[in-house]
Parts: sequence; structure tokens; C-alpha cells
Amino acid sequence: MESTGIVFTASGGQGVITTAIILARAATIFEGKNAIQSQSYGAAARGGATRADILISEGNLYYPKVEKADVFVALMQEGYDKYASVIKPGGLMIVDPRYVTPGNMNAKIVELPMYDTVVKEIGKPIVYSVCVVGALIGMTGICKPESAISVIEDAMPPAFFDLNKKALEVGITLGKDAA
Amino acid sequence: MESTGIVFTASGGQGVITTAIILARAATIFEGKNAIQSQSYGAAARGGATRADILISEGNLYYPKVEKADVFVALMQEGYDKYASVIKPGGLMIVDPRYVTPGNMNAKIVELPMYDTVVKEIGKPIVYSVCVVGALIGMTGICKPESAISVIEDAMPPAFFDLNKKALEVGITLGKDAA
Amino acid sequence: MAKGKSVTHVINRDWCKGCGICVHFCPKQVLELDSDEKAVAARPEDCIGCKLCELRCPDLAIQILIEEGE
Amino acid sequence: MAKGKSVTHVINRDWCKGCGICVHFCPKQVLELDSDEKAVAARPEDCIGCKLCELRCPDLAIQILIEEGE
Amino acid sequence: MSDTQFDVNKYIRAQFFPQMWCPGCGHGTVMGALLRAIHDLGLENDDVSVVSGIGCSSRISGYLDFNTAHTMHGRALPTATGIKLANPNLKVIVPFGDGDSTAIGGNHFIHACRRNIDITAIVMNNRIYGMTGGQYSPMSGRGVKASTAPYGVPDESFDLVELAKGAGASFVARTTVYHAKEAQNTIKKAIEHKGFSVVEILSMCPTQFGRKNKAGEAPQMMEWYKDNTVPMGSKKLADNPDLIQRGVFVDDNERLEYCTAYQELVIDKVMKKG
Amino acid sequence: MSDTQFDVNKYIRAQFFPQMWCPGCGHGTVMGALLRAIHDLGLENDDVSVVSGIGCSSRISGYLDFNTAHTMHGRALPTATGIKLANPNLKVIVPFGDGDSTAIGGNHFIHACRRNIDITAIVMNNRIYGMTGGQYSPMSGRGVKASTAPYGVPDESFDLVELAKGAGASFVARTTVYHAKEAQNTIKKAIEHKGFSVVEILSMCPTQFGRKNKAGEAPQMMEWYKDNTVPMGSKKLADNPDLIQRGVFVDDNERLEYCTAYQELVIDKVMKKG
Amino acid sequence: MAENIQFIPGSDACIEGALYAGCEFFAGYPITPSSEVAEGLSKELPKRGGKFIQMEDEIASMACVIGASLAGKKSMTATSGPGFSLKQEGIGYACMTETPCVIANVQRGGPSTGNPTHVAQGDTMQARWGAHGDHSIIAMTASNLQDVFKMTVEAFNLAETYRTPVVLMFDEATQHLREKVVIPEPGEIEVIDRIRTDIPVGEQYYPYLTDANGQRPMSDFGAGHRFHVTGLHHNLLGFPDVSPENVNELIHHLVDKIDSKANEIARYKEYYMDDADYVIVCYGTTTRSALQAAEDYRNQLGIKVGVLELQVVWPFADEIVREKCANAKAVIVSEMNMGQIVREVRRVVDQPEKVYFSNRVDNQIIKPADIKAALRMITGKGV
Amino acid sequence: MAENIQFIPGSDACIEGALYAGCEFFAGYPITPSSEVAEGLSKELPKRGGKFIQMEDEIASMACVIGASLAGKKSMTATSGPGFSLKQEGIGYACMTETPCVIANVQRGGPSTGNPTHVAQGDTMQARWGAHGDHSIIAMTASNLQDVFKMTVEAFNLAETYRTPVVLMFDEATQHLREKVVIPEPGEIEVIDRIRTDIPVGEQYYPYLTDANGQRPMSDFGAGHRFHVTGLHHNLLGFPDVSPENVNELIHHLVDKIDSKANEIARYKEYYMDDADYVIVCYGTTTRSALQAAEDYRNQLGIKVGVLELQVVWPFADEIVREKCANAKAVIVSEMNMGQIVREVRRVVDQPEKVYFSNRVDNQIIKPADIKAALRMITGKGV
Ligand SMILES: Cc1ncc(C[n+]2csc(CCOP(=O)(O)OP(=O)(O)O)c2C)c(N)n1
Ligand SMILES: Cc1ncc(C[n+]2csc(CCOP(=O)(O)OP(=O)(O)O)c2C)c(N)n1
Ligand code: SF4
Ligand code: SF4
Ligand code: SF4
Ligand code: SF4
Ligand code: SF4
Ligand code: SF4
Ligand SMILES: [Mg+2]
Ligand SMILES: [Mg+2]
Repeated sequence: MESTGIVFTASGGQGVITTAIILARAATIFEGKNAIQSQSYGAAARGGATRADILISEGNLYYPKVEKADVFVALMQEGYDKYASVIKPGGLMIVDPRYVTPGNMNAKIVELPMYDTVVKEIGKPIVYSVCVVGALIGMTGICKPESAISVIEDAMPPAFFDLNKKALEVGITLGKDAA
Repeated sequence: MESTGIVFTASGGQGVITTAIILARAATIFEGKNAIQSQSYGAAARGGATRADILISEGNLYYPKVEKADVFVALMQEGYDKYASVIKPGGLMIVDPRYVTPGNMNAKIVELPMYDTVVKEIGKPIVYSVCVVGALIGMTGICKPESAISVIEDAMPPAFFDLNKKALEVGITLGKDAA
Repeated sequence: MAKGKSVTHVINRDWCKGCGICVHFCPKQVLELDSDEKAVAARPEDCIGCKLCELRCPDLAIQILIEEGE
Repeated sequence: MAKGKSVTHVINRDWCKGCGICVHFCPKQVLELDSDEKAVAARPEDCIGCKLCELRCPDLAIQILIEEGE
Repeated sequence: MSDTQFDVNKYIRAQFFPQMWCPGCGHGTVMGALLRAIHDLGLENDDVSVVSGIGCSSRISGYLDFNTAHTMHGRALPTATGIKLANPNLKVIVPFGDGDSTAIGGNHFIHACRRNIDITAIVMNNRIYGMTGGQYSPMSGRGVKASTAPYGVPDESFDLVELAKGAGASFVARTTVYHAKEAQNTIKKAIEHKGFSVVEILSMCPTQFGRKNKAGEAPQMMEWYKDNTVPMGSKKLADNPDLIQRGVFVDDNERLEYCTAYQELVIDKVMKKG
Repeated sequence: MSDTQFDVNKYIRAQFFPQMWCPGCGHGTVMGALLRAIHDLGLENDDVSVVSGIGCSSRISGYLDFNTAHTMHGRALPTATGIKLANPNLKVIVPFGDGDSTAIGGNHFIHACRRNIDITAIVMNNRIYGMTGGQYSPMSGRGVKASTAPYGVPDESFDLVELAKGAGASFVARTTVYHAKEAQNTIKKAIEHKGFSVVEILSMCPTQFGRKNKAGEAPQMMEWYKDNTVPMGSKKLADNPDLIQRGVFVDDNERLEYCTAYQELVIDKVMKKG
Repeated sequence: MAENIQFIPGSDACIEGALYAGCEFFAGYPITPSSEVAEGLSKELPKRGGKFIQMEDEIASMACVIGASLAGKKSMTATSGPGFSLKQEGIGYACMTETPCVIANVQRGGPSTGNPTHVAQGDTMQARWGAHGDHSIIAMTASNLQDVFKMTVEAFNLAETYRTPVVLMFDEATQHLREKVVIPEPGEIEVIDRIRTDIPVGEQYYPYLTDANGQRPMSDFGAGHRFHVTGLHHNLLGFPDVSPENVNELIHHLVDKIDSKANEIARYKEYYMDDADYVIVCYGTTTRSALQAAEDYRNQLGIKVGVLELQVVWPFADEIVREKCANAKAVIVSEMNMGQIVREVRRVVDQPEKVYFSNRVDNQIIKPADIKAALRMITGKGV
Repeated sequence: MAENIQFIPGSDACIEGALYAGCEFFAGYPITPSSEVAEGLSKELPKRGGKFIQMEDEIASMACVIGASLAGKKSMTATSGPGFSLKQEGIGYACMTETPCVIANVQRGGPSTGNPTHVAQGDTMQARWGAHGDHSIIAMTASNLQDVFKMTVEAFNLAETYRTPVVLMFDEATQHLREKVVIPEPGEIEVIDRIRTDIPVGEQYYPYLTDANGQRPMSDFGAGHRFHVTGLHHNLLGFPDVSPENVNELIHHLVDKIDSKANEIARYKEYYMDDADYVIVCYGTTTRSALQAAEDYRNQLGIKVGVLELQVVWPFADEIVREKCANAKAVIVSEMNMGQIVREVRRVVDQPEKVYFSNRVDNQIIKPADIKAALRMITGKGV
């Protein structure tokens, strides 16, 4: 059974692990698939590039790290430089141009100004990570938007639901437009 | 190579380990034999019967406990009761009648009033253990008196040499007389 | 002996180890060690029932029973 | 600036982590964080050479050099 | 409070008597004082747990007919902490040696003081490792002869009262085996105290400490405590500051006890929230 | 005393800079104060040994160009004791965290105080286990939020100064990272002191303590130390007894230092005898 | 949803398992990568009236857990390498006093401080032999989070059944990855409660007497059967007894009660084992890559590779492993260490020379490729 | 007398060995039956300007010894079971930092507090596997006091040669019995001093760089080669480095430097092995009874029994044991535990099924009769 591997990289504060978890949770809990999420930290105890991996599949999943990524999302240059080579030839690479200037890659490189859009349309950078979820859904259809919404409903305080839903939608639009 | 096994039993303060060590040291250092000395304590941390074993041989010595004693020396009833069965059939059993009333045994039982003699002839109970060495030498010739004297000279403060030597001699006489 | 009181010295000879503490500290020299090195009330009539012996005995070997009146 | 003294602010931008401590506590508001979140001496002429910034910087990233006279 | 006559048999496992301590070992006197205090308080055997470490002193748990644990060397207090927190209804008493409490167990001691958990620690301080053959302890004091200090101990001892105070204990007392009645009453107060209580009882080891330090037999060693201690703040201290003070140095009932704190500040709080 | 200009490069392993501590981590300020104190004393790098345990704070040993050991969690002091006793010529300095020194290392701490061995212990007290993710420490204090105290810490903290005093330390001081110059001078005095010296420096962990306790960013946390501490015995204490005192609380040069004691009371004694 | 499906990290799976099993007490000292277990329980236990306490160190934590267990609570602690070393004396005491408790050792790179944030399986032998003196122990692992949950429940069950400490040998990788876990309804997995004596209070209770069911029923401190607990050699009443006969019996009991029940205690999983020509023996995280390798070999080469995952590593299931490997042309033991369980496998199989070892000791999760490299070496074919 | 003949207990033989080897530092915490070693050294070391310190516990003692060794002193500690468990973290740190030191573990009855005054060999596996994480270690034993002396000297030599902690696995019986010991003249037994770097002060010194002789020369704290020591995975300079390549290399080094030198490190004694049909493999006190049994079988029955005494138990001398046992009809492993070294012997010999186990776990010294019982079972004849 084929699996889809996505690798995210960002700096500590950017919430990329949240992004990964929302997606994986949507796939497992609401779409009956299997997913694994894992992360690694650099040698530095603090700061440095965070990497989050998810694997989603209809079948079993074993080795928990993505060895060749179908999708690579980079929100930080250092992480990009370190991990970009994980991309499958011809894979999809999404970067936020505010933080990352991608190099030459045998991949479909898409620059999505996610941060700027969030700031412009919502004004709260805290929902950046949810917007990234939306962007991915928009571009790849990796899960249904409703599933992601259900996860957000489940996991986040109700007071923030609307905000997050909005961020998701902003992301989806951004993603769809680029797809 | 045959070995001679001697078991001593006494209460904590009676210095029976000293007795055993003097004999074993005399045999090893001054007579070129091999000797092993070991002791065991009862389950009680304090008080109770002490047992000291020595094995002396011209040859090698292995298992360090006396399994069948050629000589058994008891200075305390509790120890006698506990350990008397270690005696070889026909072995030599020396008891101080002040402390021990021996039972029926397939052994040559000798009652030597060592304590009373020490008190009478020397007046210092502290040299009791050396007197026991003498008695054993007197009865069995297990080592030469000079060897024991050399050990005493080596190991004890010079101020006490004469006293100890005297105790040894008292013991030897006592032993010889009974032999 | 304290007036109108009768004091009994219950000494557990199996437990007494002859340390001499009770003897040494008895304010009235009531106690002694016997030839077996066990505490005995040698002069029970002098006892004032202060129980210091009982309290200090490490071996819980003495009990002072005081009966009021006669 | 303190009379007759010249103060140089040596800021190691590689080491500065932009914590803002030096900025916050400078008694003369000499320092600022720039757009890279690195400390800079924005108003060096106001500096009194108290070295509080240097002493408190957790990253050993500031050195205040004071030259007497001119 | 109990008004019946004290009967030692109620509290001991008589099959182990005479106990194994040496003649004149002060630990027995401490045991007597503890049992009398328990009797005075009218505690039921089932409601008491006695937890000790390893050492001659720590053998005490085996002799007493309560819920008893003879744990690992130094680990009586954390084990007791588990027992107490799991069942706060138990009166938990930890009698242990100076080595057990202040050497290997020193960390648990200061943390129990800090947490103020309702346990009574009774330090049976004979200033030596009795059980292992007379090595020096952190309570021996400079100059004392011990089997690992043939030339005299080079290091200073703790002042246990100061240590307990410094660590934040809410009840701190010191007494001696000479002052057996005082010991009994102090232990009683300590058990009554709601919070961590420390009672240092100067005990004696004629076999190891006594012999090596020419301190005489048991009665002489007891005498020494009579002559060298004074009640807290005694005027005699002015002339002779080396005298050891006895008394209750701290008795603070204001401080929140740990089990109560956990109940009120954690469990009740979250339950109310939930 | 050194009259040259302080040059940080003399004392650090520059290849590890910028160091790995978070932005605004108070430990860096402590490091600066330590290096300036060493410079003030004119110590040679070869003559200094810096020994730490495990924790964010304890990473300090790796950054400094002395004889350095990054030991086990809690075991800096006994390792340092071995180094010092084996080579009394070394100036041995132990900078470590509040967890390292007072939690797992608490026993070694009190025993080092008691022995009065000539080591300088610098407790970088950020009131949290920074390295492992913000669990509470014995220095956190009741009510503090931590990753293992989501409802607030139920237990009381140590007063480190009292603990060190109670354990018998001969030099005990407290200062803060806000008072960086004071910290430098206090460390200097501590290193000069012949005997065990303890300097508690209130440090800050914006990442773990700050966030969980809404204490603001690093500058605000530093402010807090400005506002909530006073010099020892300050009059302000009368109005506000919760203020934390700074200063040198004990500075006793009479007490015999351990290496000296061992030399004089043991080695010299037996050599004379022999 | 009827089912309680969660997508959680391994630490939470362990926490959920502990709560499911009825854990009421946790004492611990933080250490990466086990701290999340403590953190989660500090939040969850008080909600249920349970207790969480952070102790001054790992030694105190272990003692505290033993104390709580003596007072009748199902108790656990969690730690990692350095802390696991420190707990050994306490674990030995729990073995000796037959006090049930659960110790999670979330393995990280060692020895010493090593590499706290990365994975290893270097403590496998330590779990068995880390404490001094003859004893035995139960140690369990899991390779996916559903099993982390399940093995945690089982750990409590086995601890109570055999009156023994049980070690959960998880690792950094299983603890930190997130995966689907279905939390079963109460009752779905059996929960074994403490087996308590039915001797009436007032009658003589023998804390160490084996009953007709082969059990040694317990009593709680405070429950009225006042008894004694000691780490000295002791008799059936719990009192010290160092007579040779008693010691001999005690030591045999402590070892035999576990080692002789290896088959009962064994938990393992077989994948593609029915017709396997090559067997990969593994445990914990390595299993994941072994499964990948096995499937790839089967699907792409038709080479019959099977996987035997040991979920209980101690007592080692000698007979089961021997039997399962009997027909294999080759056995590969895969571990993230320098060779620990491979020693056991070599010891028990009929032909030790057919046992190969595939490892990784760079603190990276062993990869399918690592195991395939071994398979290629043995079979001559690769995918 | 020209010869220095002494009649001393095993503890003194160990002390004499330590002093002969140049031990200058001891840190310890008393525990039966090891305390005599501390007591003797507290008396002897200061006479030579050495240092003795009694620490607050075993953990501190181990750390203190490591500190003293870093400062350049040959250092040792002594303990027994419970203390040995507590020292494991420190031993692992010494392994990781390659700090030479000697730890005497005088074994007593276990597990837990067990039986302090009686003999056992229950910590044999713990010596190898007691600390977390992959590492290796050297552990030695002796069966008579002359060898206690010699092995103690060798322990210091091996510690310095291999930059590693060395464990002396003595036991209560050898420590407490008295026997003749001839103290050799200085120089008679080689004493290996610390191998120090000849890199001039001021030049870059790599504390973990292997030189042309296969050695990693050391420097002392204070000697001018300022360097860093850490229990984290580290590079040749001693600084933290958790890159997979580095970790892999480090772990291999730590294990291989000892395990691959098993033949060099091996110390063993052969008795009547030339023509032995039956081989008794043993170590420590059990050897004494094995010798008695062997002689009795030879002398009284003409049955050719030989004894292979392992004096280094770790690293296990796989090849030597395999070879020495190759021609035996049966091998008997005799230990005072539930079966520890017998696992190794079964692992290494060609026919594990011919390996028998003879033990005793009642804290009594194994008797010649115990071993003879096994020989009778195998040979069908008895004496
Ligand atoms: C871990 C450990 N270390 C050391 C010992 C040995 N040991 C047993 S009791 C004891 C000291 C006892 O001294 P103390 O606590 O003062 O009790 P005392 O015997 O003097 O009453 C020691 C060191 C042990 N049992 N366990
Ligand atoms: C034996 C052991 N237990 C636990 C740990 C995990 N650990 C590492 S650092 C630390 C606490 C650090 O706190 P602190 O000493 O206050 O230093 P900080 O990080 O706050 O500076 C802990 C618990 C460990 N490394 N070793
Ligand atoms: S105090 Fe007790 S043990 Fe001592 S002599 Fe008196 S009765 Fe006997
Ligand atoms: S009660 Fe008092 S007076 Fe009477 S015997 Fe005892 S100590 Fe002496
Ligand atoms: S204090 Fe130091 S690190 Fe912080 S902003 Fe200023 S220069 Fe940068
Ligand atoms: S030296 Fe003083 S005035 Fe100048 S920048 Fe620094 S803090 Fe400000
Ligand atoms: S050795 Fe000392 S402490 Fe132990 S029982 Fe004897 S007198 Fe008491
Ligand atoms: S986590 Fe806290 S203590 Fe650690 S480096 Fe960051 S701020 Fe400093
Ligand atoms: Mg004591
Ligand atoms: Mg901290």
C-alpha cells in the first residue's frame, strides 16, 4: 500500500509540529487512514531547525521517518538547507518566500506567501500553522477540509475556533490557487 | 597431602580468632607449611558463638572450612552444642571445663582448665587465647613452641611479650601434662 | 519505700543483658548485677518507684509495678 | 557622553541573540534592537560608559571600550 | 490519650526478644521511649507504620508489631513518603541511624524537611556506623577515632538541629537516652505535630564508638550525655559553649503539611475545576 | 589581582559561541560574572578547574577554557571533591543548576558544606529544570506552574542560604543576574575564601519558567529581581518580609578547610608518628 | 464515534495504559525522554484522586513507589538510562520484597549521559542484570503505540500477578512519535487487581506464603495484617532468616517464579511466520523496520521472511524462540545496540551459527535498509 | 627472611596489591564485607602521602574517585552488592570518559540487603551489564590470596592500559579468610603507570586520540593541557558530538577496545588441563573446591578432571574457553549463583549440551562435595 510522506521544517516557534499533527489526526481519526507523525531536533538543545515528518497511508506504516518525501514544506532557510534533499524527484515543495529562498531542485517548487497572507487577512500570526494546513489541503487534497475542521474543533479551545477555521480557509484558497 | 583441621569455638570476647591466627601464622611463616584460617559468625550480628577454623598442611589447601576436624577446641557451651559434630570420629576434643560440659562423643575428650590456670598463674585473663595456643601445642605438637614465640614476638607489642610467652608456656605445660 | 505504695520489680532475666545502666543510675542503689550478670532488685525496700530504671533499660527488661495502698 | 572619554560599543552580532536585556536596562537608552533583532548602539553619544550592558549581556556579546582623553 | 497501663508486649514482636543489640546499646532505650510515646498517644498498632533503613538502629522495625518496613540503607524516608502519601491515615514513624539519615540518606532527609510531610523522623544518633564496624559518620565530629579514622576524623560533623532547621523542618528537637522520659515526651509531641518532625536522640554504641574512643561502658557513655547537654538556652552555655542543647527548637504549626497541600492545592483544585 | 583589561576570549572556547542557551537565559550573565571574577583575581587558566553537573546551567563547563568536567546529574561536587583533594593547588569552581545542586545533588551539597572543602559552588538558580522541559525544582516554590505541576507546585522551596548555613558552610552569599557587578564581586570573594563557598545567583529561564508563569521576557524577569530583592538586613524588609535578601550571609575564615585538615590532622600526624 | 480513537504520542499511550490499568500513584524525577509520562500523569492522576509526586532523585522515586505499593496502590515510575541505573538498588529491593510496581525505562543513547534526545536499545541486558544478586525480572517492549498502551496495561497485570517489578523498555522513538491508538472500553482488556489475602484480620497472615493458586496474596499497610518487609533474606512471615535452607529456597523462588513461567509470561507477535525461511527476531522500534523489510522481500522477491517480535524480553522465552526459529534457514536478530538479545537467541536456538546480527548504534532508528542489507548478505538477493 | 611472607586476610592482600600498584587515592563508603579495604587504606595511604576520604554514599565515592583520577591519581573504591548497584551510573561515566579507576566489589548474599556476612557470586553479570547503554568493562577475580594481591595489581595495570574502570569481583570468603601471601619486591611484578601524553603544553592535545601504540595518552587536570570531559557522546577533543558517525565510532571504540582484546586481557589458570576429559570452569572461591574435586577424582579414581580458573571474567575469553573445552567430554561450570557465567560458556563452546551447571545459592561456600556430585552424575563414579 503506497504511503504519502510529508516533511515540514521550521524554526521552533512556528508551530510546524501542530501543522503536522492536525493533518495526521484528520487522516487517522476522521478518514480512517493510518498516519504517523514524528519530529527531530538538531544537536542544539534550543533553537535551530525543527523537522516534523508525517506519513499517511491506507495501509500499514512502519519506519516512522519519511525517507523520500512526496511533499516538503519549508518555513525556514536553515531547515530548507538541511533537509531539502529529502524530496522525491518530482515531488512537491512548498516554501514560504518570506523565510525561504529555494534553490534548484528536481521538484515542483511552489512559493506560497502564507505568513504574509495570514498577517494581512487575519492579523494574528498565531494561526500561521493552521494556514499551512489549509495550504497543503488546498494544493494536494491530502485530506478533506471538513476533517481538518473537525480536528480543530476537537483540539482547540472554542473561543479560537472561528479564527482557526478562517486561517484554514485562507490557506486552502491560497493552496488551491497555486495548485 | 594430608591436612590437619582444627575448629575453635568461643564467645566473642575470648580471643579465639587470635588463637587460630597465631597457630596458622606459626605454621606458615616459620615452618614453611600452608595454612588457612577462616571464621564464621552466627545469624546474630552481635554476640553468639564464634567459630574459627584452621587447616594446616604441607601440601595445598583448598576448601577453607574444616569439614571434619582433627581437633575441636570449645570454650563456650553454645558453640560446643552447635559445632561439636564437626569432630572426626576419634578426634581430639579439648574443652575448658569452666565453660563447657562435653557430652558423649566418639572422640578423645580432654578437659583442660585453661582459664582457671591462666587466672591463677598469670592473673590476666587477656592472655587466655595465647594459653590456648600453648595447650594445643603441648597436646598435639601442631607446631614448634619457638614458632609460636616468634609469631608473638612479631605481632604483639614488646611490652606484652613476656606475659604472652609465659601464657604460652603455661598452656604448653598444661597440654603436655594431659597428652 | 514510698509510703503506702508497694513496688514490684519485674525483671525479665532472659532479656536483661547485664549492661548495668539500671544499676548505675538507680538513685537509691536498689539494683545490682548478680553473678550471671543479670539485674536484680537487691534492696527493693529502698525503691522510690521513680521508674528511671525501666525507662532507661535498653532491653525493655525491667518493669516497675506500683500498687497504691496496702 | 562622559567628558573627555570616548566610548566604543563592540557588539558581536554573531553572538547577540536579541534578548533585549541590554536595551531594556541601559540607563541612557543608548541601545536598540535592529530589524535583525541584534543590539546596536543607536545613540552612542549618550553612553556614559557604565558597562551595565556588558555586564548583563548573557551572550558576552557587548564590550564597552573606553578611551580616556581625546 | 491512653489511660491504660503501658504494656510493652502490646507493641513488640516478642519472639525476637531479647533483641540483637549489644548490651548497653542506646538504641533499645530509644525504642522504649518510642513505644511509651505511642502508648501515651493511644495509637492503635494498625494505625502506625514504622519504616527504617539499614543499620543497627534500623533493626528496630523488625522488633515492633506495626506495619513495618526495613528498607534500603538511606531510603527509609522516601519509602515512608510513598506510604504516607498513599495512605495519609497512617501515622508514619521513621527511626533510623545517624548514618542512615545524614550520610547516604541526607538528601531524603532535607527534602522531607522541605516538603513538610507528616512523618516523624527519629534519628538514633550514636555518632558512628555501628552495624558495619565503627566507621565514622557525618555526626562523629572531628577527632573521633573510628575504624576508617585511625588518626581521628578530619571532618566536622553536622549539627542536625541546624541542618533540619535550614532545610525547613517544622518540628525539630533534640534529647538523649539519658533523658529517657524527656525522649518519650518529645517523641510524643513530634508524633502529634502535623508536619515533618525531627527528633535527634543522642544514643550510644558502647561496642564501636565506646571502645575506640575510650568512652567507657554504657553507663559512663550515658553519664556523658547527662554532663554534656543542657536544656535549650540554659545559662550554663555562657560558661561552656560546647555543651549540647536539648529541647524543642522548632515547633511551627502554621506550615502547610504535604499531604494536605496535595489534597487542597492539587486534588481539590482540579476536582473543583473539572 | 589582575590589572590587565578583561578579555573574554582568554577564558572561553570561542568555537562554541554563540553558546546554546536561549535568548535571555540568565545563565550567560552568571558566566560573564564568573569570568570577570576570575580575571579580577588574576588566576591562570591552567590553575582553574570548572566542574559542572547536567542541566542547561551545567553546559557552562564546555564553554570555558579551563580544566573542565561535565559530570553526571547531581555529581559535580563529589567529582570536584576528588579533583581538589587529589590536587589541592587547583582552584575548583562548581557552577551548576538549582536542580543539579539541590535536587539530585542535595546530599553532596550539604556534605561539601560540612566538610568545608575549598571549592566554590555557584548555584545558577532559575527555579526550574530548564533542560528537561520545565519541571519544578526544589527551588520553584509553592504555586509556581511547571510542566509537572500544571495546577501549581504543592511543595515549599528550600531557602538555599538557610540550607547552606544549616549544613555548616563557611561562606554563603546570594545575588542575582540583575546585580551583575555584585555577582562578579561576590564570586570573587567566594573564590578567595579558603573553604567551601556557596553563591546562589538568582538566574532566569525565560523559556520554561517565564512562559509557564507569565513572567514576561528576559528583561522583565530581570526587573523582578531588581524589585523583589534587597540587600541583607534592609529596612524595607520590615514592610515587606517576602523580599529576598542579597548579600554575604556567612564569611567565616576560622573554620578548618578540608584539604588542610586532612594534611595537618592526618598526613602530617602520621608522618610525624612514623 | 463509538470507538475512542486517539492520535497521540507514545508517552500518552503509556499514560492511557497506566490509567486504564488502574495506576493510582506515580513518583518520579524528570529525565529526557521519559518526562512526558510524568508530566501527563501529574495532570491526570489528581483528576482521579490519584497522587503524583516529584521526588528529589530517581532513587527516592523508586523507594516512594515501593512505599505506595506497600500501602496498596498500583504505582509506577518512569525514567531513562542514567535514572534507570540509579534505580537498580530499589528494583532489587522490590524483587526481594515481591512488591509489585511498574518502571518505564524510555531508552536513549548511552552509555552515561550519551544522547538524551535520540533512540537506542542499549539497556536491554541491564534490565535483566542491572541489580546485584540473583533475581529475575519481567521486561516488556512495544513497537507501535497501540501496543505501548496494551503492554502498559499488561505490565501492571503482570506486576500484580507475579508480585514483581515490571520494566517497560520503551525508547525515545516510540515515546515521541504519534500514531493512532484505540482506547478500549473498560473491561475490554482484562485488568488484574491486586491479589489480596482473604485471611481475616487477627489471624496469622503469611505475606510470602504461596497459596493453592500459586499466588502470594498481599495485604496493605494499614489493612490490619501487620507484617514486616525487609530486603534481608527472609522467611514466609517476612522476617530475616539467613539459614542456608531458607536462603536457598528464597533465591530459587525469586528466580523460578519468573524464569520457569517464561512461557506464560511471554508475549510476542508473529508476522509471516507460518512459512518463513528467514526469521527476523526483534523487539521495540526495530520491529517496524523489520516488518517493512519482510514485506518488501516477500512482495518483491518472493523470499519468505518472517518477523518474530518479542514483547516480553525478560524472562527470555527460550522455548518459544527456539521453536519459532527451528525451521529457519537463517535468523537475523536486529537491535539498536552492540548485541544483547542476540546473545540470548544464539544461546537458545539449535544452530547458533545460523544467527546473524543486524544493528545500529548511531542513535538513529534502525532502517528497513539496514535489515535488508543483512538479508541481502544472507540470501544473496536484495530489494 | 629475604622473602616478605605474610599471613593476612584477603582484604589485606587487596590493600597490599593496591599499594604495590601505586594507588594514591581511595574514596569509599563502608559496607560489609568490603569495609576492611577502606579501613586498611585509611591507615596506610596517609603514611605514603596518599589520600583517603569517606564520602556520604557510594555514588559520591565513585564520582570522587573519578575526579581524583582526572587529577592524575591512581584511585580506587571498594564496595559490595547494594553499593555496587549504586555505583553503576558512575561506572558508566568512567567507561564513557575513559577514566581509569579500580572498583572492588566484595560480593555477599543478594539480592538487596540479602546476607551481608556470607558469600555469593551473584553480581557477575551485573559487573558486565549493570550500567545503562552499550559499553564494555574488565572484571577480575581470584581464588587465593596470593592471586588477590596479584589481580589487584593487575587491575590497576589494566585500568591504565585500557583507560577503563576495572572491577575486582572478590567475595566475602576470599576477603575474610587468612592465608599466606608473599609480597613481591618492588619491580618483581610490573606496575604500569599512567600513560601520559608527550604533547608539549601549548600544543593541541586530543584526549581521545589513539596513538600509534593503540593507546590514548592522558593528561592530568592542572598539567597544562586544558581539556574537557563529558558523559555526552563526544569527539576526540572530548567535546559533545552526537552526529551519527561520531556516535557510531565512539560506541564501537568503547566496546571494541575491550571485547576485541579479550585474549590479551584474559588471565586464567589451568590445572590438570593437559589431558583433561572433564573440565571444571570456575572463578573466585569456587575454584578452591573445584581443585579439591579434581585432585580427588584423579588420585582416587584416575578420572582426568581439569580445572580452568577464569581470573578475568569480563571480557569473557570466548576463544580461550572454547579451545580449552574443545576436547572435554563434559564441562562443568561451577558458580555460587543461579547461573551466570554458565550462559557464557554455553554460548561459546562448540557443544553447549555438554555443559553442566553446579551451583549453590545458600550463601555457603560451594563444597568439593557439590562439585563431586556433578562429576558423579556425569561420570557415573564418585569419591
Ligand atoms: C547502599 C548501602 N551502602 C552501605 C551499606 C552498609 N551499611 C549498613 S548500615 C550502615 C551504617 C549504619 O550506621 P547508622 O545508620 O548510624 O546505624 P547504626 O548501626 O550506627 O545504628 C552502612 C554503611 C548498605 N547496607 N547499603
Ligand atoms: C540521573 C539523571 N537524572 C535526571 C537527568 C535529567 N536531567 C538533566 S538536567 C536536569 C535538571 C536540570 O535542572 P537544573 O539543574 O536546575 O538546570 P537548568 O537546566 O535549569 O539550568 C534533569 C532532571 C539526568 N541527566 N540524569
Ligand atoms: S538496664 Fe536492663 S539490660 Fe541493663 S542491666 Fe538493667 S535490666 Fe539488664
Ligand atoms: S524505680 Fe527508681 S528507685 Fe526503684 S529500682 Fe528503679 S531506678 Fe531504682
Ligand atoms: S544583552 Fe546581549 S544578547 Fe541580549 S540583546 Fe543585548 S547584546 Fe544582544
Ligand atoms: S555602557 Fe551603560 S550607558 Fe553605555 S550603552 Fe552600556 S548600559 Fe548604556
Ligand atoms: S554495634 Fe553499637 S549500635 Fe550496633 S548494636 Fe552494638 S552497641 Fe548498638
Ligand atoms: S531552557 Fe531555560 S535554562 Fe535552558 S537555556 Fe533556555 S532559558 Fe536557559
Ligand atoms: Mg550510627
Ligand atoms: Mg534550573
